Amino acid sequence: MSAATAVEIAGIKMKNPVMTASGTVGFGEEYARYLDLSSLGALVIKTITLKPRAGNPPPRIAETPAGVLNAVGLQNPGVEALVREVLPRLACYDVPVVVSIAGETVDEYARLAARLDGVPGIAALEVNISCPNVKAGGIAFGTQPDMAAEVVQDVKRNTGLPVIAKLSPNVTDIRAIARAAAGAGADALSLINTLTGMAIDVDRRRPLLGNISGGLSGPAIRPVAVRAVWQVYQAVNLPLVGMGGIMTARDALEFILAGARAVAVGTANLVNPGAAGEVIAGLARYLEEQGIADINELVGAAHRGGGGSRC
Amino acid sequence: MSAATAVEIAGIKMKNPVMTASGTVGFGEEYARYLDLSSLGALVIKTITLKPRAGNPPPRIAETPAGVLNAVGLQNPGVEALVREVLPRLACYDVPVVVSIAGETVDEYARLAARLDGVPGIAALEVNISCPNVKAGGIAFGTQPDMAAEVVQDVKRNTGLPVIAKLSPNVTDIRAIARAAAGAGADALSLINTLTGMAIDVDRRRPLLGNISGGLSGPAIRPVAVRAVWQVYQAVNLPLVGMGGIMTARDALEFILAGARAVAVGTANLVNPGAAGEVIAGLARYLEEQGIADINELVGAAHRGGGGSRC
Amino acid sequence: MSLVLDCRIVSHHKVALDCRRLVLATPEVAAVARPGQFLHVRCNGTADPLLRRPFSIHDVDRERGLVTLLYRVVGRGTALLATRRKRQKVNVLGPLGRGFQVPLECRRVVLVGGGMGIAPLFFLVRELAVDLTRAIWVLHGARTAGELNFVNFGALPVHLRVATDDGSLGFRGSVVGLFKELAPEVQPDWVSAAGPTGMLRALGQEMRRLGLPGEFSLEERMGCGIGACVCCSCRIGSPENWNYQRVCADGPVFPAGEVVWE
Amino acid sequence: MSLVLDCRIVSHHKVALDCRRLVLATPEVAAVARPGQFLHVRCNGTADPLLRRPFSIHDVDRERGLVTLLYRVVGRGTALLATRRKRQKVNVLGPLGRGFQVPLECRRVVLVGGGMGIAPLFFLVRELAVDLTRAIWVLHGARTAGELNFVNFGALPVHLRVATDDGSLGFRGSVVGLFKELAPEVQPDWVSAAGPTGMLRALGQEMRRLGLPGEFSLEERMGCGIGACVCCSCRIGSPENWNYQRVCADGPVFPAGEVVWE
Ligand SMILES: Cc1cc2nc3c(=O)[nH]c(=O)nc-3n(C[C@H](O)[C@H](O)[C@H](O)COP(=O)(O)OP(=O)(O)OC[C@H]3O[C@@H](n4cnc5c(N)ncnc54)[C@H](O)[C@@H]3O)c2cc1C
Ligand SMILES: Cc1cc2nc3c(=O)[nH]c(=O)nc-3n(C[C@H](O)[C@H](O)[C@H](O)COP(=O)(O)OP(=O)(O)OC[C@H]3O[C@@H](n4cnc5c(N)ncnc54)[C@H](O)[C@@H]3O)c2cc1C
Ligand SMILES: Cc1cc2nc3c(=O)[nH]c(=O)nc-3n(C[C@H](O)[C@H](O)[C@H](O)COP(=O)(O)O)c2cc1C
Ligand SMILES: Cc1cc2nc3c(=O)[nH]c(=O)nc-3n(C[C@H](O)[C@H](O)[C@H](O)COP(=O)(O)O)c2cc1C
Ligand code: FES
Ligand code: FES
Repeated sequence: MSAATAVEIAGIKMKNPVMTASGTVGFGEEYARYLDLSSLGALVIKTITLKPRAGNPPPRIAETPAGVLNAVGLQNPGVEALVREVLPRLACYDVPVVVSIAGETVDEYARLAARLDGVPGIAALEVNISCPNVKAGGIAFGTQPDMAAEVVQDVKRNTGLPVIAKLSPNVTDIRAIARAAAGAGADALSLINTLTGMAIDVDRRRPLLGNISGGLSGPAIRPVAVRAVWQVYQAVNLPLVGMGGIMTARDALEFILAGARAVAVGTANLVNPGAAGEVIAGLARYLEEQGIADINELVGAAHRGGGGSRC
Repeated sequence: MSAATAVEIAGIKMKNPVMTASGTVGFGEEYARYLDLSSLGALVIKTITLKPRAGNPPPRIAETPAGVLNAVGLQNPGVEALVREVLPRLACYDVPVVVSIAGETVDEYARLAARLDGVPGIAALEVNISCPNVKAGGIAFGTQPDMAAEVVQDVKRNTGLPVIAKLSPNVTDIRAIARAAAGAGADALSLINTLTGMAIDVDRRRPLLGNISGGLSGPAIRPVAVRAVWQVYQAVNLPLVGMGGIMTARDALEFILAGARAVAVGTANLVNPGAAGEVIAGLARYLEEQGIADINELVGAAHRGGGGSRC
Repeated sequence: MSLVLDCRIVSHHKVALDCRRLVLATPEVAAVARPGQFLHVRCNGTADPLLRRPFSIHDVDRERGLVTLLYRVVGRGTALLATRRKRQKVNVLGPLGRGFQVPLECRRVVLVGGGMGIAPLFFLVRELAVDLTRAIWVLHGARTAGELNFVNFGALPVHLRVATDDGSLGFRGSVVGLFKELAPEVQPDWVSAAGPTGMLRALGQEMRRLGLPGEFSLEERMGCGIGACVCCSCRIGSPENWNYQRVCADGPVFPAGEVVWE
Repeated sequence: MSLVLDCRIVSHHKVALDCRRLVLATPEVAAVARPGQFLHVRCNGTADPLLRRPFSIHDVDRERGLVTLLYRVVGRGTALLATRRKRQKVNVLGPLGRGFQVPLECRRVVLVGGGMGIAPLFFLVRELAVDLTRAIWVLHGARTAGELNFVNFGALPVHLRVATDDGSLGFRGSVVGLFKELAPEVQPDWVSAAGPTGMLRALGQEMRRLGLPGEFSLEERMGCGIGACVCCSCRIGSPENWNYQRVCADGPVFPAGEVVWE
């Protein structure tokens, strides 16, 4: 069973295609009692910055139809605490750890990459160029091809680790950003980060979130995410990690069929701390039921018109 | 009650701020038995093109979490049938009729505007520059400020009617498009049209919609739509028509507080053909309960930190 | 005339594995519904699932003001509907659509139902059977015997024939195979059918071969159900010259010879 | 240790307008729960509403393995929860959070509950009352008398005082007003409180004035409930030097003197 689900992304060998989405399981440990971390394809931990960040004022989360708005504001203890305290503790789990990084300048990304280079226990870096809550000069890196390319290139220059660029859906043409990141040397692409959204508290007549706007995630955005994977799969020749509203194995299959080699479970963890484990089990069961020897056969299959017939 | 809810958009005097969203109530008549059309603020009918259009192959609709993907493909009988058959029948309702227009070239928009100029029974034109299903040279008019401006300008030149530009959310910065449309002479802005999305039929391993991708609407997109209204309210000084997932009066109030002078009910009509009427009644009730003499006081109130207090 | 109504559930039973019979109190619908029409049902009140689900009207009791639906639990909507209990309310929109129209002059009518396609045919039989001079055959196909026994034509003056894919009851094979076998003997002058696309397509070919007229009830994913959103298109006309028509408003029943399969 | 469990509903009753008492069979939670901890509850199984809802543990019956919640129907989640019936299952995650910690040396303890803030205090009283040498006052505030009568402290060795905004029962005014009135006479050495932000803030001021220690149970919108998503932040420390802590994992109960109001 496990052989059938094994995939490789940017040189990371994973038992199965199921990762956690950055920011939704913290540094993993809170989830260890609900989820066998070692059973994951990879553990992507919450985005880290050079200096500790206090994050945004509450409320930081609002519920929307089939979705969640969050404005955590990248609260994190900073890269030194990560290296000193978090990574050593994660070493006891048999799972590739992907460290997500973000900065307010290109230089900060580069310095983070350099700082983490050679640190044991890191399988890859995920470059979060898309977080809508970080106002780096007003617009996010991930919305401009040239800025996205610059960040990825400088990160690549400063690390020997595989680099996954995480794209934002808040753009006119996500393919252009994907091509830029690919051209700059990204080894894989994660898509998508959250959509920018907001909610108004009608009683208070004020924005609900302390930060006014936030990032929309959860099942509500799945159609946007599947479309992004579909488009980028046709535009670049890199392995893709698909995410956005995956709650079940069937949701994960939508992404895989659209072209994702791996998937990440995000908001679902907030609802059901065992969600990722259920997706892993469900994928294995699907392969068995359908008699598929290798999950890689399904990657992008919906483009080929393969399998099943229209009836 | 009705005085309190009256609003004016681009010179259109409306009994209340509630319009129908183009494409979701056809030409209105199918809804007449569920909804008193004369009670609407305005009736926006489905987008019309110069020539009749057959539309996309089925399936044209897919359900997604708290949302709907549609790929109707602007099926419509063409502008001549509209003028000859539809508009005369709508004349018997006491409601401003807004005609939505779309073309594949700037010239088609201009010709549509010219053809409709002087035709009785039209309160305004809504320029649909954002429909994701129409592939005009590949990208939609509404995604480029210069193209959006050109369309609006040419429509304005060819009509004496008020012109509402309907914006697409599938852009990096909706304010830039809003400014372009405003600069080109738009009298009001409608936002938002659908988000581009898709769904995969896991059983068939093929895209679910006949057209592969479609437009996402419904409650799922409300946070994105409210954010768009909030941003554009700060960027341009035009009346805004807010829409995206409005199911109830409370949802409508989110848009109004974010800056919309009017709102449109779309997907909700598919679920509940009386939805627009319920939103109208709910708004009137809210004004009464809150002792608000004029709904216009609420427009954009969430920007001013007015009303209610954080507790 | 169709309505949006909150209808009380009078009874709701499992009639076979995955199949439910739902009886709703709705005199308004019962009074006007015609065979082949459908109800557009909200399975629960939340935004997920959002859209209504269409179900054919299976039976009507005008006197008691009852309407019966027969449905199979296939996905989320029907699974949620199945949790609703007696005395709770279900919001329905209907009756909708253009139903069956068996010409008066047709005297030897064959009704072909594949799977849940049998649901609307029961109501049609009730209506047709009022005229006792007409001969009616019902051919009902299913995968296996367990999926057949929940529609009771016993009291009605029809010739019932069943087909099962696994041969566990009646004819072994598809209901179209059964139709082919019976047609020479029965000599029908009209066919009304409902069921999966594959079945209707095969039946249509056979009817064309025999020069037989008839009508098919089609299914397509729906939005509004009332003809406004044009989401439920099917191709009607001839293979060379067709246009899109709306299953919900122009159908769901269309002349068999005019259905153009994708 | 906390768990994700499908718990059977043992009983579910309306106890006042808009208020429900929900008893769940969950020996696992009952065995380990502490006063002030909460359960994170899925109100239904669909994606709308998506998130769990936090509710304080109101009472525990360790022997019978039961856990009681007391909640007010305020929005969609609680409205859906209210439709669940006896014998159905509810998915819960818990027990979660750091509960009340009344120091052993405090002998004159006042518990102040505003509105539904009374819910966790009942469980706390049960625990404190085991030590009969301790004097316990419960001050319960509500808008009106009808919102008070559903928590029965009758059998417990506490001094119960109530306040209603409309004066329909007990002290007329806020529960903080009642506290101010009673404090000189009672001379408490500890205060544990739960309720709306405005009430806790006012109570905190009064406690500071009197130099009284104590603890507050806070509420904030939650995601995960288990300390991972850092969505449920509150400010803890001093007005000049605070940091964000997590209501779900570092709280919900915090030292009264360290809560920094926004
Ligand atoms: C006119 C008409 C009459 C029908 N009558 C009956 C009946 O009497 N008994 C019965 O069991 N079923 C009937 N169906 C099919 C029934 O509507 C679907 O089985 C049901 O919508 C499935 O919903 P779900 O949420 O359980 O499935 P899901 O697969 O979760 O549904 C997802 C989406 O697909 C749509 N969908 C799924 N299957 C179909 C289908 N076959 N046709 C159209 N849309 C579909 C749903 O409406 C929904 O939008 C009828 C369909 C039509 C169009
Ligand atoms: C630790 C803790 C313990 C609680 N204990 C109780 C209790 O014992 N009894 C009781 O009646 N209520 C309690 N509450 C409040 C309860 O969680 C909310 O009333 C409930 O979540 C409202 O959900 P809704 O869907 O009905 O309301 P909606 O307003 O529709 O909820 C929308 C969103 O707002 C959040 N929300 C709404 N009100 C609150 C609130 N006061 N605090 C935090 N989030 C909120 C919801 O969780 C949801 O995400 C507690 C809250 C917390 C944080
Ligand atoms: C509470 C929360 C916090 C998040 N924090 C981060 C983060 O720190 N870095 C990041 O790259 N993405 C972050 N995300 C985005 C997710 O990783 C993911 O891209 C997005 O939520 C879509 O997936 P989902 O719908 O499965 O959640 C966060 C999402 C949520 C809900
Ligand atoms: C079935 C359907 C058809 C639509 N057709 C059109 C159209 O013809 N022209 C247009 O401008 N918008 C069209 N829209 C978009 C709506 O007008 C509206 O902008 C969008 O759906 C968001 O609002 P909602 O979430 O309330 O539906 C259509 C939407 C749906 C669901
Ligand atoms: S479902 Fe809307 S036209 Fe048929
Ligand atoms: S709710 Fe996730 S950290 Fe508290």
